[in-house]
Amino acid sequence: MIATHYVYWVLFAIMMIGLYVVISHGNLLKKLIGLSIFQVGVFLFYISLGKVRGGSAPIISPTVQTYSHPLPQVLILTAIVVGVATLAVGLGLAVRIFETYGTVEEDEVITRSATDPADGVPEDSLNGGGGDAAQGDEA
Amino acid sequence: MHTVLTVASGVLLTLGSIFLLTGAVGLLRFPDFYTRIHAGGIAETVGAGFILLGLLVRPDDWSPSVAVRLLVILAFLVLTSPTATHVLAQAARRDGVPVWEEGDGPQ
Amino acid sequence: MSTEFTLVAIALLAMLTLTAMIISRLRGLYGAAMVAALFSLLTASLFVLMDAVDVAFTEAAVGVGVSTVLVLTVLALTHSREAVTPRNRRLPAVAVVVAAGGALVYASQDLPAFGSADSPIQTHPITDVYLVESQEDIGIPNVVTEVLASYRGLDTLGELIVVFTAGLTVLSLLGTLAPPEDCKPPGRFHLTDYRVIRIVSGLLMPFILLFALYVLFHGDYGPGGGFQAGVIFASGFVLYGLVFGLDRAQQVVPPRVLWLLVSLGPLVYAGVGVTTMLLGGTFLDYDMLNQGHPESGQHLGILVVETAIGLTVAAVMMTIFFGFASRGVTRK
Amino acid sequence: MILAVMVALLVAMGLVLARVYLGPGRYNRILAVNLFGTKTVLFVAVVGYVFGRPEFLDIAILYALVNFVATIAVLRLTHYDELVEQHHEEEV
Amino acid sequence: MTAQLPALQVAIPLICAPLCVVGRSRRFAWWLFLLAALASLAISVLLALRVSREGAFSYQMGGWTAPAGIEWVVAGYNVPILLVVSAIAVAVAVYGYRAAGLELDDWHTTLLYTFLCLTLTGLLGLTITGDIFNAFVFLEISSLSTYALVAMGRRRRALLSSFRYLVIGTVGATFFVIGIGLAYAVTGTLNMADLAARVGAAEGNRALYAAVVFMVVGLGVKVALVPLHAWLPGAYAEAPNVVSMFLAATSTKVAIYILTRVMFTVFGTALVFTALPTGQVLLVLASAAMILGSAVACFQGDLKYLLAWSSVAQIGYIMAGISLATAAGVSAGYLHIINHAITKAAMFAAAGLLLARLGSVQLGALAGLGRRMPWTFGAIVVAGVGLIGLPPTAGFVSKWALVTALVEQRQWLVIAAMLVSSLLAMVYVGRLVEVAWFRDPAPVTETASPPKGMVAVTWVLVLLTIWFGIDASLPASLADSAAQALLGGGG
Repeated sequence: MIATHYVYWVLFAIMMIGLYVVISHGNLLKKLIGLSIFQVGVFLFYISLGKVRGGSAPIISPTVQTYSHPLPQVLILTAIVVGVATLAVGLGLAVRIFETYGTVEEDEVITRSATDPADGVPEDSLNGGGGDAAQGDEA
Repeated sequence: MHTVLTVASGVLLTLGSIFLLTGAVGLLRFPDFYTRIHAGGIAETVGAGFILLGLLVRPDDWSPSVAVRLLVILAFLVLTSPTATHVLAQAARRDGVPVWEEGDGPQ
Repeated sequence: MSTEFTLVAIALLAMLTLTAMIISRLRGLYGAAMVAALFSLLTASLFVLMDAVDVAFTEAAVGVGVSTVLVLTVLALTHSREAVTPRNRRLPAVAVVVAAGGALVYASQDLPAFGSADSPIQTHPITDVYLVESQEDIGIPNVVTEVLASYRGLDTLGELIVVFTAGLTVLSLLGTLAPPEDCKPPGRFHLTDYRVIRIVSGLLMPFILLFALYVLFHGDYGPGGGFQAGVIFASGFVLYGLVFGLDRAQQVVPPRVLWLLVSLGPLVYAGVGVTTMLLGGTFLDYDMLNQGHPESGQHLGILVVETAIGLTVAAVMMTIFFGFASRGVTRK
Repeated sequence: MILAVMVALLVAMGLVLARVYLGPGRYNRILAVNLFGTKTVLFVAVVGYVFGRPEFLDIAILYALVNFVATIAVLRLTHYDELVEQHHEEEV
Repeated sequence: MTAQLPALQVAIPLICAPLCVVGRSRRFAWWLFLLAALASLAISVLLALRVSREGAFSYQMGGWTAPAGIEWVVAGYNVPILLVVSAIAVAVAVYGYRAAGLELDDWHTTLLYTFLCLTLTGLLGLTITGDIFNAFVFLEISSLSTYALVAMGRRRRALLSSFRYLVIGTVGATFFVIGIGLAYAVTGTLNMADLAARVGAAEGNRALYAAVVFMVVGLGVKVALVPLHAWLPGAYAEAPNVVSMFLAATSTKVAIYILTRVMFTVFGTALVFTALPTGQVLLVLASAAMILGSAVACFQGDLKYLLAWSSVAQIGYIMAGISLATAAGVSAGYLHIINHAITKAAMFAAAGLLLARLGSVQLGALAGLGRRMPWTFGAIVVAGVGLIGLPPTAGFVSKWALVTALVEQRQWLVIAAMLVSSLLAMVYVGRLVEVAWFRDPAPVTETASPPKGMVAVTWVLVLLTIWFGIDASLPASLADSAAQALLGGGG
């Protein structure tokens, strides 16, 4: 069991470390880092499913007989791209949250959101005019 | 010819490994940033060069396309690695990263 | 051979777990981000070890090139230092992790052994379709490229749309195209004191762009393809922008052009699909592109599609980078 | 022989990893990650030989490239403020 | 040409999205979105007719036969969803012509339509695909564009809502991917029909059990089933109103559809409901959702938050029907998907009218306005009756079907939960009535009357809920054929 499944277990452990970071940390950026660890664990899991012992990369060559399975690799190529797209969007949101709230700690954002009477008022500018509001908070 | 190349490749690879290891040990053991960048940067480039050359002269698996790629990597590393460490050191100096002197504890 | 593999794999997996734990424990976000770059390098090595060369190629470009740079940029923008995690968050996290991890370990009892050649995945009939029949139907040595662009071309179109969406979202959030009137980029920030960098970057630029083209067109025979080529191309421009100033990079590729390129990729890709429909096949059936020679039709289709991906990915990556980087300037 | 190189690389990676963890400060970490990148380049190249597909050196080229661009980007982007100030001083 | 319809169903909105960007004009983008929505509606009607004539059929993408290539399937179970999504898209397009401009500048309005096209692409693709990994890709297209749409909200809280949705949604999607991976490891295929055929051979496989759990949890996040609903209220309430209207009516419904598709046609009732206690667990969660959603809705001071929480409860109703795994239950679930989509769209449309006139939907700001705006508040009350589930609205029909299905299975506790939830719904709708008619009018500076198009769309939706309450033959026949297709076995 150990000899044949150790790779899976290590990868599960990595996934769970990532998931733990996502849930337990309040910092938005740390959450995103945790999210990518979680996803990378899953990516590696897929690739490990396609690996054949003694096989080689699925690029056909006359000198090679066994190939690892190409399908998991294709799926993970797609998933990596989706993951980085999500990360970029998340980081964009984090920057805007910082500019409007002056912090990227989730708990602080929530407190400021709850206590600030101005929060019900629409933001005037959609294009980052909120930077001023952030300074107002700190003052 | 074949044996000569194999031996030469072995010697180059061994040298490269030794350089890499010393560089890594230096990076870990040296007391401040500047000494570390010295150990890491120089030993690293030399070690990488030796290993790539060792692979290059290896007679098994030799093919022109592989050789060209190895040379490209070599050229690339020789060009970029010192540049990166140079800029890093300069930025660190300007940023006021402290210099270790005799008698200071490790940072 | 097999023992070598096992030993190296164990060493890499151990280091990978260690880095993951370090990331979760490091308080300083800057350090965490740097270790995350390292994590990504280790992942890519594991991908190579497990024969996923194309994936390793992408992870190299994405993990170190894109993710780390973006995260560090945002860290610099937000001056972020992590506060201490409140204890009340830990318990639910542990509960979820134990439940999910337990389910996974439970599941692993019935997973096929790692690397076995007679697992359901390897014995399924599509394995032969991809590895053997494809050589007659399409005739491209890199099976990953074939599956990616032809057999599962729709997934790849979806992936391109996701990239397109991400580019638009960053634009919508950070709005580089219509920067607010009062904070124009001050311009003319060069790494003036770093003459070495300017010379080396100047030397490298043509090589990088050439390498991008090579990766795009060599994707049929080796690792690589449109996505990777796009990222490399973008990284060339990013380097230019970093060294010679964002404004000069934006003069070379004005936002308006970038904008057009972002939308061009999906249009071309979907256009190929519509063309094949008009020619009588189903969506993305490249056989139709060259009646009588389905094989060369496939080659043409895959080439066009990969180029479309490369265009949009490069444009989106540049958009995202300029979006974040010019934020740094305008905030001042 | 090549296997020995691989082991040496793995050991060196481990040492560099320790430096990334210990820091201190951003410069030590940037340096260590940069050096780790070089080792990955070599590792990928060597794996190609050990497993009989040396033609995949393209990956190593890409690594070397990305490693450089990322180092420059990190230096540049995390020091925007200083660069701005310095530039103004020069103009004055 | 009809053979190409399944591809066109998704390809048209997909192509319209980049065209919106190229056009760079608000007006042009609106026309494109309207075109995409109308074309989708027309195609889905044609597909529905073809399915009712010839039964299910599939479309082989790229000309590759099924397990090797990606297959799209049109059958009784996804036709109603295609119809609902594209019909709501048309309503949103017409409604948005004036509504979007009220909350956003020109540039963001253009982007809004682009993202709406992308969301539509994602939802339709998710509904029509017969390949499980392809489903993940479309799920991510719709999610990513949804995050962007939510972040466009006027208040700064929208950013936090969007971020939370992003994190929770991505974790959910990753769980879904883990589930796919486990199922793939055991069967070696991603095609839903092929998976269904091979799942039977792998009976008692523990990896397969875990695959079911991970997929149900992952999709449960997208469904917003209690306790995975945390993202929903903020996302619906803080988004621009046009977006709230579209999302509340479609996105969770499509997630519920894909969940049922996975449970019934991929893994099969024998595995999901007999070998595992999925049915019981989902029923408990659904009951909890009904009570929690309605109860929290009673305490909301903001109309949009109130509606969002009521969505949590309504999702509970739908899930209760589906987790019975009987023909009557699934049919009732589908019926409620259709009816609730229309009712909630009507509700948010009416809220949009208030936003247009008052600039706020805080309950305090609505005090005593019932007499001054009888048409708007009339719409809210009629749709509210639909949410409670009283005749003569569509909500009554589907709730009645649901109760019948529950009685059949002797699920008395769930019925009790439904009853409690309906009473609570009466409380929150009653509170709206009380505020609007029985309080002293607040001094409000009223702007001009809302655009005619918006009022018309609101009332068309409201009248539709009444029509489906009186003559439910169309939605009922769609729901019945869906239940039949799902439980008839085989993907």
